Amino acid sequence: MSVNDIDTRKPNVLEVENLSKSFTVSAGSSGSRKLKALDGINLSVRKGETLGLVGESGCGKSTLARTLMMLEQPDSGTVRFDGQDPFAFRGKALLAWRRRVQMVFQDPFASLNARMTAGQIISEPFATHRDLYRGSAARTKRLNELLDLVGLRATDAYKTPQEFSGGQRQRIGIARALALDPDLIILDEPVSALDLSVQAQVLNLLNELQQQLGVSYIFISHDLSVVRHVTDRVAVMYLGRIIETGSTEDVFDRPLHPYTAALMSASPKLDPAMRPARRIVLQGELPSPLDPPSGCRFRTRCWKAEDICASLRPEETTSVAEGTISLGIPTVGPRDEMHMAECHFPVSSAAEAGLVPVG
Amino acid sequence: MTQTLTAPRRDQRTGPARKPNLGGPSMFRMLLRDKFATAGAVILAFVVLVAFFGPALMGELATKQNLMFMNKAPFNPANGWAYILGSDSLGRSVLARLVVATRTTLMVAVPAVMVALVVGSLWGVWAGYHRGRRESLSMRIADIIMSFPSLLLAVVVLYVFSPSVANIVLILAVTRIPIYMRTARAESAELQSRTFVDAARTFGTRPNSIIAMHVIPVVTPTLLTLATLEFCYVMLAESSLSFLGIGIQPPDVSWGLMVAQGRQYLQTAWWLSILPGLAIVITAIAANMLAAWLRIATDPAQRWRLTLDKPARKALKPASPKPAAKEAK
Amino acid sequence: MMMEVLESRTHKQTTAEKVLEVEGLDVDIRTPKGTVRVVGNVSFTAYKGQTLALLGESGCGKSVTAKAIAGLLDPVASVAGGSVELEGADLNAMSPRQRREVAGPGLGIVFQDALTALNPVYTVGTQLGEAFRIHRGMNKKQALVEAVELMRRVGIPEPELRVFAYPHQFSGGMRQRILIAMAVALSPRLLIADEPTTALDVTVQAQIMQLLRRLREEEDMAVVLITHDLAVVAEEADDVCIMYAGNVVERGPVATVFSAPTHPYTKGLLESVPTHAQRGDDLSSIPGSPPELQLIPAGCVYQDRCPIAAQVCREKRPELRPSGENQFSACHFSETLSAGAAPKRAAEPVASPQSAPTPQGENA
Amino acid sequence: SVANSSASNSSGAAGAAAGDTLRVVLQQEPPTLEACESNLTSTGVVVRSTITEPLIERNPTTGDLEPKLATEWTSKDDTKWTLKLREGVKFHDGSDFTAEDAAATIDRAVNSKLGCNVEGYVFGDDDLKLNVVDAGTLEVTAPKADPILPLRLSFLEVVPAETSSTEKVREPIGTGPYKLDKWEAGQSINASAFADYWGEAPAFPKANYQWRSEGSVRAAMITSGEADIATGLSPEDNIGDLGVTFPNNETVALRMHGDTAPFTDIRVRQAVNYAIDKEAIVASLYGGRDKAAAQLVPGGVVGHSESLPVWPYDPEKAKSLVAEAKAAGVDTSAQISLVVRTAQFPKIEELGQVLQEQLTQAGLNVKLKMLETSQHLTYQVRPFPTDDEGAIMLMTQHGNQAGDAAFTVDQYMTTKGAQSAFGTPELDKLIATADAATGADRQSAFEKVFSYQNDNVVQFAHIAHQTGMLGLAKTVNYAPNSSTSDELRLAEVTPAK
Amino acid sequence: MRKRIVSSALPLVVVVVGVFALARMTGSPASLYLPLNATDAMRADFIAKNGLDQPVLVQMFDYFGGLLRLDFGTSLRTGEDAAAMALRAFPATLQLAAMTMVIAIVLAIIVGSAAALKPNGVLDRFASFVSMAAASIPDFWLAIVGIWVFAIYLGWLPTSGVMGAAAWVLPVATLVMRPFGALVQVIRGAMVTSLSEPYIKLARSKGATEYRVVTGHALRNAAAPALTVAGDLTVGLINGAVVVETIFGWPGIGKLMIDSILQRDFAVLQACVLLTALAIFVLNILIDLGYALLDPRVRPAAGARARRKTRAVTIENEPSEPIEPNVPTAASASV
Ligand SMILES: Nc1ncnc2c1ncn2[C@@H]1O[C@H](COP(=O)(O)OP(=O)(O)OP(=O)(O)O)[C@@H](O)[C@H]1O
Ligand SMILES: Nc1ncnc2c1ncn2[C@@H]1O[C@H](COP(=O)(O)OP(=O)(O)OP(=O)(O)O)[C@@H](O)[C@H]1O
Ligand SMILES: [Mg+2]
Ligand SMILES: [Mg+2]
Ligand code: NI
Repeated sequence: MSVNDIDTRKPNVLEVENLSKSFTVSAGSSGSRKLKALDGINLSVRKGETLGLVGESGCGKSTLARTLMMLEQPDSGTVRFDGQDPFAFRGKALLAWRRRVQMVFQDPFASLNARMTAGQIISEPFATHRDLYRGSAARTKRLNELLDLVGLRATDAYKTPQEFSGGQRQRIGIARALALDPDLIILDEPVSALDLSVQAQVLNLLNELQQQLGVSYIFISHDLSVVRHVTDRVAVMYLGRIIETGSTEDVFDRPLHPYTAALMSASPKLDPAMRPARRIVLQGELPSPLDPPSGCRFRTRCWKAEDICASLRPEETTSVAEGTISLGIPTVGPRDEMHMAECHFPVSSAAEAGLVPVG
Repeated sequence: MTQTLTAPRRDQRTGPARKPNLGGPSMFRMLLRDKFATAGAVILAFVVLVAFFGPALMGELATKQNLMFMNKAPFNPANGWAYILGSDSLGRSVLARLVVATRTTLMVAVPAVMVALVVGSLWGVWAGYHRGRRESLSMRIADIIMSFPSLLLAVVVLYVFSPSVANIVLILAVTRIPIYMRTARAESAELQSRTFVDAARTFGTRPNSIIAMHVIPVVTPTLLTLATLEFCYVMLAESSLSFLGIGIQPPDVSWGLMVAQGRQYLQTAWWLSILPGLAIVITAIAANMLAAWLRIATDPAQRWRLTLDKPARKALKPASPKPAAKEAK
Repeated sequence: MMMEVLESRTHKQTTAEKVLEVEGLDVDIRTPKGTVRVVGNVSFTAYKGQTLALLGESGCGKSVTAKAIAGLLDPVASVAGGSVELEGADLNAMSPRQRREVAGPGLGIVFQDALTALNPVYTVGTQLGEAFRIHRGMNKKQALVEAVELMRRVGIPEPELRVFAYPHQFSGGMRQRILIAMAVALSPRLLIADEPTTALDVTVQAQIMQLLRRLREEEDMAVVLITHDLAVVAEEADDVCIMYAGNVVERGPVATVFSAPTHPYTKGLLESVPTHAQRGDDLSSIPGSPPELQLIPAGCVYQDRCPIAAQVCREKRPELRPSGENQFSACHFSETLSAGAAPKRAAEPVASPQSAPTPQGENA
Repeated sequence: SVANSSASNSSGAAGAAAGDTLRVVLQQEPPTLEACESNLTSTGVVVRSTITEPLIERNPTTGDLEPKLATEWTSKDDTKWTLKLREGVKFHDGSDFTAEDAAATIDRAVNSKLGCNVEGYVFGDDDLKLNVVDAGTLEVTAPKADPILPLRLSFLEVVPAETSSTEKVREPIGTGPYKLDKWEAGQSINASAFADYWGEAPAFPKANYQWRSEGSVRAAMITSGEADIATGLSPEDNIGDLGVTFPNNETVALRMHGDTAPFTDIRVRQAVNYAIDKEAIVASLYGGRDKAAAQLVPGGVVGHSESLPVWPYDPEKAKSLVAEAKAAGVDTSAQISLVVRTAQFPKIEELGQVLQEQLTQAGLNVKLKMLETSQHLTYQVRPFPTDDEGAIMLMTQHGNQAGDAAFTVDQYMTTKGAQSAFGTPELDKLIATADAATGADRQSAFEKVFSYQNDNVVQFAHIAHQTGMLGLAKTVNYAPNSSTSDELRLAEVTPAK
Repeated sequence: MRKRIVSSALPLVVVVVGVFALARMTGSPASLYLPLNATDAMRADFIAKNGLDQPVLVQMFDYFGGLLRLDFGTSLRTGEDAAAMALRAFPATLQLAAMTMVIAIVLAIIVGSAAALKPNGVLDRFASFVSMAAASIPDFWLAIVGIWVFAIYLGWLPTSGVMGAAAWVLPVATLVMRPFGALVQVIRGAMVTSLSEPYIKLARSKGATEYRVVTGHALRNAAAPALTVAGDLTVGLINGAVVVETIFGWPGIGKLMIDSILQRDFAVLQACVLLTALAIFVLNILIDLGYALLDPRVRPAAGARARRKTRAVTIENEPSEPIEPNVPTAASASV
């Protein structure tokens, strides 16, 4: 399977439109205010595809994941899973839906209950979905299958999480997510807590599973080299909005949004040859999500910002083939295949993006 | 298929499948590490044994009055073993009464603590898990109980209904519920935001199952520690009730009642109140020692204190089993 | 302007003054399962104006080494051997009082956990000024003035106002800067920075690294940078010291070590970094996971995961010995690796017993 | 506030050490000093004959009536009594005492709606007619012949006519040797000698009352020199030879309610009397100071019979009586509630346990029920609770302050008596005769009543005539008498030597 | 804060209503205040006069109506204004409680901090032994022994009463024991935790002395859990240190309360309870303010082992309770 070959015939598993979510936070003495963690998110995931989600810490990646998992109630917007709105589900239908979407949590230490054994953790979903595997024999069989699938031994089922290494714990988390045969797995920074020497094992495992089972992934990470390696398409988030989407290659090699460019440029490179000659180092901190900047949210840290950025929220800018950039709302083709960004002054070349290596 | 997966090559520890071991050495070994806690455990075990078998052994001795043999001093072998701890103002054996009182005392303290523990904890856990309005309401109820003069409650209930053991237990339990409730709520509110609870939610697990599976096992050690401490409090509270004349009623006898009744003889027959007082203090200290240990033993961040192989001073000397590093040098 | 364009760092080859010299450092930790040596026989040197990177996976003993140098080990841990010399003075031989005097002006440390290392109940100004009050006997006001200056130096906007803010009112990146400011307050000769950017994302990481670099150049400090990010090491450090399970496995100038690793672990690490090859391809990974410290086998610490492990590796722990120019490696077969034979994982090593799982009992 | 008051009081305490203040420590704070409530022990002990005075006073030792604010009292028909009042008496507010005041006092206590305790206790429901003849003469007319009306009047403490007759007054104005200075609620009552007192000036110019509920603390205050007189002590309080005992007029008895099995049978009631080892109780629990009792009134009270025998301790007889009753079909295993009031007198809990044990030995099923005052009262006074499981046996402590058995038997022995569980028509008749009798006839008539109760009714099992104990510091002289616990006359206290 | 004030005022009302109802369950006061041989008519009269013949709800309505006019009713026992009686007794209790808590807190901080420096060391063991013993001795017993030893045997102190500073020693010493014991445990625990936090290492890395580390950095962070427990203990003392007040003749509210219960003096009881509940209400607010003073994060997240990142703003989904630092305590409210 290759990066550029997006199979357009495969149906969408998940479609998210205009999703918003805000939290009420008490801001010291001044009472409580709304924090817009998600502000009009649009995205879609195809069957068997991996969508990468990158962005600064606190930009809302986890909130998006949690909202998709119905751990948070969105303020507005729609979520369609195979065309249906999961938030409307109740009772049996809800349970059935829960079975199809699963999540692997960021922290392999916190997401496993230290007082349970690996076996108990992995078969925990069966206790709720009793009809899935009837009888303890069937469950044990399935448990062993799962352990095998993620590369653990049957005897590991009796160990507690603290007896496992980080990579093995993450495998337990993955096995638990697989227990119900989901169609979509949301992976919230699945490897960020892992050692480099183990990270590759988990990434390989995920890859294998996708090829075998055809599941879709939403892969959240801030490690760009990992994202580049595992995803088909990437969405870049900044302060609760997706500011750029496109195929992995497009986004990484030909970023449109200055923020994406800065992100790509700032990530350290192991190979001196890959190191950009001129590196963009952003100044300033991520603005408070409590009062995001007007107009373009990135303008406070953007080196290309002009007056218009403060007053007008940019439209989506699409990059069509051959590197030309067209402004305005895309007119042709389904949007999720496009490479687009929200910017008044998109970056025009790799050199401007600070991506041209020294050598 | 699966062969292509990169399986972990080998596990660090191999061995047959074994039952889960919650990490580290067993509780029993950790108990032995702490001499004070061991002593506490032995004392408590002794108290419990006395409560179980003592009254049967003592038979009539505890109630047999002898008005001509009043207030005899203790530790006088001439009076016979039954009076080794002296006799009381009605000529009864203090030893026998202490033994019989052990049972009553525990029969008040243990159920009172248990009831408060179970009710308060479950309620608190429930409130903390759901947060929001349920939590606020529960905490207000706890506030009410706390700011209600507990003595008033005791007096009213014990007057309206008789001061029977059951009523005393009820009162002591009700007034102590908020203590557990607050603790359980705080822990549970923190736990419900943990990732493994979120994970359980994503399977569609119902709140009550999550509470039972993920919250209660975690809060139990804290609450048990608390309960051990509360045990002392309840014994003291019972003696205060006796002081006010609404505690355990004669001919029943509890340590608290013995202290309260013996107080007027403090100067003429000190043993009447000092001995049961000592029984309370020793039991309380024993329970506290055990609680202190339990608190450490169940706290993963502190547990190492109980499990170290050598005291700190010796560690600076050449360390014990030397890893191969030095040899290779 | 908002954007700052920097020259990528080129490695200086100056033979500078030694600031820190660690020799054969051993640290023991008492654990429920017995005393374990979490740091064994670690030696390295940091030079003035240069950065030494301590690289290794989580739990390999980087932080413990740093704390041992700073004399801030947890109560369960203790230095069991070796020497730590700061500009010629043996830190381990010092009295607590002398150590306190060194702490600050001699040695500054940035702790790993920026988000909790600041005392939540005091303003950052108070905390920044504390060092001046302790070592320079300043009063509150003077210390505050210094604090403002420090904050300005680490690039916190409006420092006059923000000295009165509390740690929770700062973002992670800012807190990390405050910690760095605190560590460099008294212009120490040595700065130890323990994973100063792990909790942060790349754009902030770049800012922090830039700051560290600037400070090092301004003050001409020796910096010990602890990290597990290969790329950061590659970009920031002059020398690198790679640790595995409490032992130094390879040491040398970054450029040499990364281009010609002479230890199979270094090699494995470098290979498992996702390169921009084909999406969907398997990454090469090091099988297994790091050993638990209680169960470190006799012989080579890396033997269980090493593709070229031989009988000798099970019997004898390799010493750190020269494997190239300024380069040291603790592998029995470092010559083979440095000769460029570069045995890939599948390649046939010298008398390799195959990488099949070996039952634990054999070595323990 | 306490801090302030303790500052201001510390000088008072220092003065006390100098010896001009008589310091008394009581068991409890008087709820009020209202004169018409002075038959409440806690009020009377402060008020009576110290702050206020009655018209006529009964000598607690001889039992004779003696003049106080009235110098003479006469009656021809025992119905209309004429009192001659003392002249030259002044109230603490400086006004003169006249017949108006005496009349107002009686009117206020007996005829008004004030609900004074003394009204119910000493006078019946009937009102008295009052006629002020002149400033020094008062006529009091009872609705029917009342030979002991002067004795009744001795309970009334005289207050000025201006005193409100619709509200009770917490701090009375009297004619007594001491006048009230300051009542610091919760802490102390201070009084000082009244300069214009008609009689002899008291030895101590100042007096100070405090209260501590723990006996041992009161005793400790005497020992440590913080107080001169402490009331209500018991031997265990370790007061040593500073404790002075005195017969206090109180008698302890068990009242058996004959309406429920097993007390329906007189043999069971007799068995109770036989089963109790009164002599042992008196000797061991009460250190031999109390006297085993055979009747409800102690010596010195009109009607007390010296010759009436105390029931002997005979456990065997008790057992056989119970067995007989059982054979006769009485349910002797029915539960008996022994109702006892907590902390009513020293060692009451021990006494309860001893009684329970001894009655159990006799084959009865006794359950000890310790109650607080309010609940105990519901058992003590008619109408009695009926919902109690089993029969009721009430421990009662009766004090006859008046010195006449009429005050006892009317209440405790008549069929309808407020504190009588049952009676017989014959006994009622005997009591009516005794009430009307005078002189020596009166004495023998009451003796007859008591012996009839012991032989034929057996409502009571008498236990002991009690003694009180007073702590007296070495610095003071005082001879307690049988009424000391009800009226502690400070004027009778003198410095030692 | 305003929300907190409103929500803590609710218990105030409930407590008063509860006491009102409960008190009336203990039976009519008529027999206590009427002569023994009072007639039925007199009883009925008495009951009607005091409004006890009405349904409890009506009585309650009247009572609250009275409260609005600041009429708290009159004491049956003394005929005084009930509020006056309660207000007279309350300062005595309050002063005793304040004194006790101040001493207990100061002592507990010293002992608890010293013990925490070397967990499980000799000093720690000794401190925990002493504090446990202190917390588990029956107070009345201690009081009587104290009088015996210090007032009679040694003659150093007055036995009882409120006269002079010396009179405070024994009651305060008796009362201090339990709070002291409980607080030592709490402070020790919190200090152990606090001393192992990273910021302590940071302070040491600046060359701070041990004294500075303990008093400057650890103590302030350990204060929040201690504050919770101290609050509970103070509530216990405010609600009346009945036993100690009884023994030492301390004219406090606890004694007044128990007396008015025994005497069925409802108005006084209600006034007392209203007053203590009000004091507890104020205390709770003060404690909240104390938290804010101690911890700039206002909401005490200190105790919650926040694994997640501390967020720049305090998070509040719905108006929920703050997660208070939880600390097992030996004893708080006293009977
Ligand atoms: N429960 C909540 N209540 C209030 N605010 C919240 C809550 N959860 C998240 N936020 C806020 O929403 C924003 C997005 O948080 P989120 O955790 O989704 O970020 P993220 O992109 O996952 O960051 P990271 O990379 O650090 O995991 C943050 O500003 C955060 O403070
Ligand atoms: N206080 C302690 N008690 C017990 N074990 C400890 C303690 N501190 C460190 N260790 C152990 O010592 C080993 C080395 O820890 P260290 O913190 O130095 O790792 P590290 O290399 O800094 O890892 P990371 O990259 O995760 O920070 C680990 O196995 C750790 O578990
Ligand atoms: Mg996240
Ligand atoms: Mg570390
Ligand atoms: Ni890649």
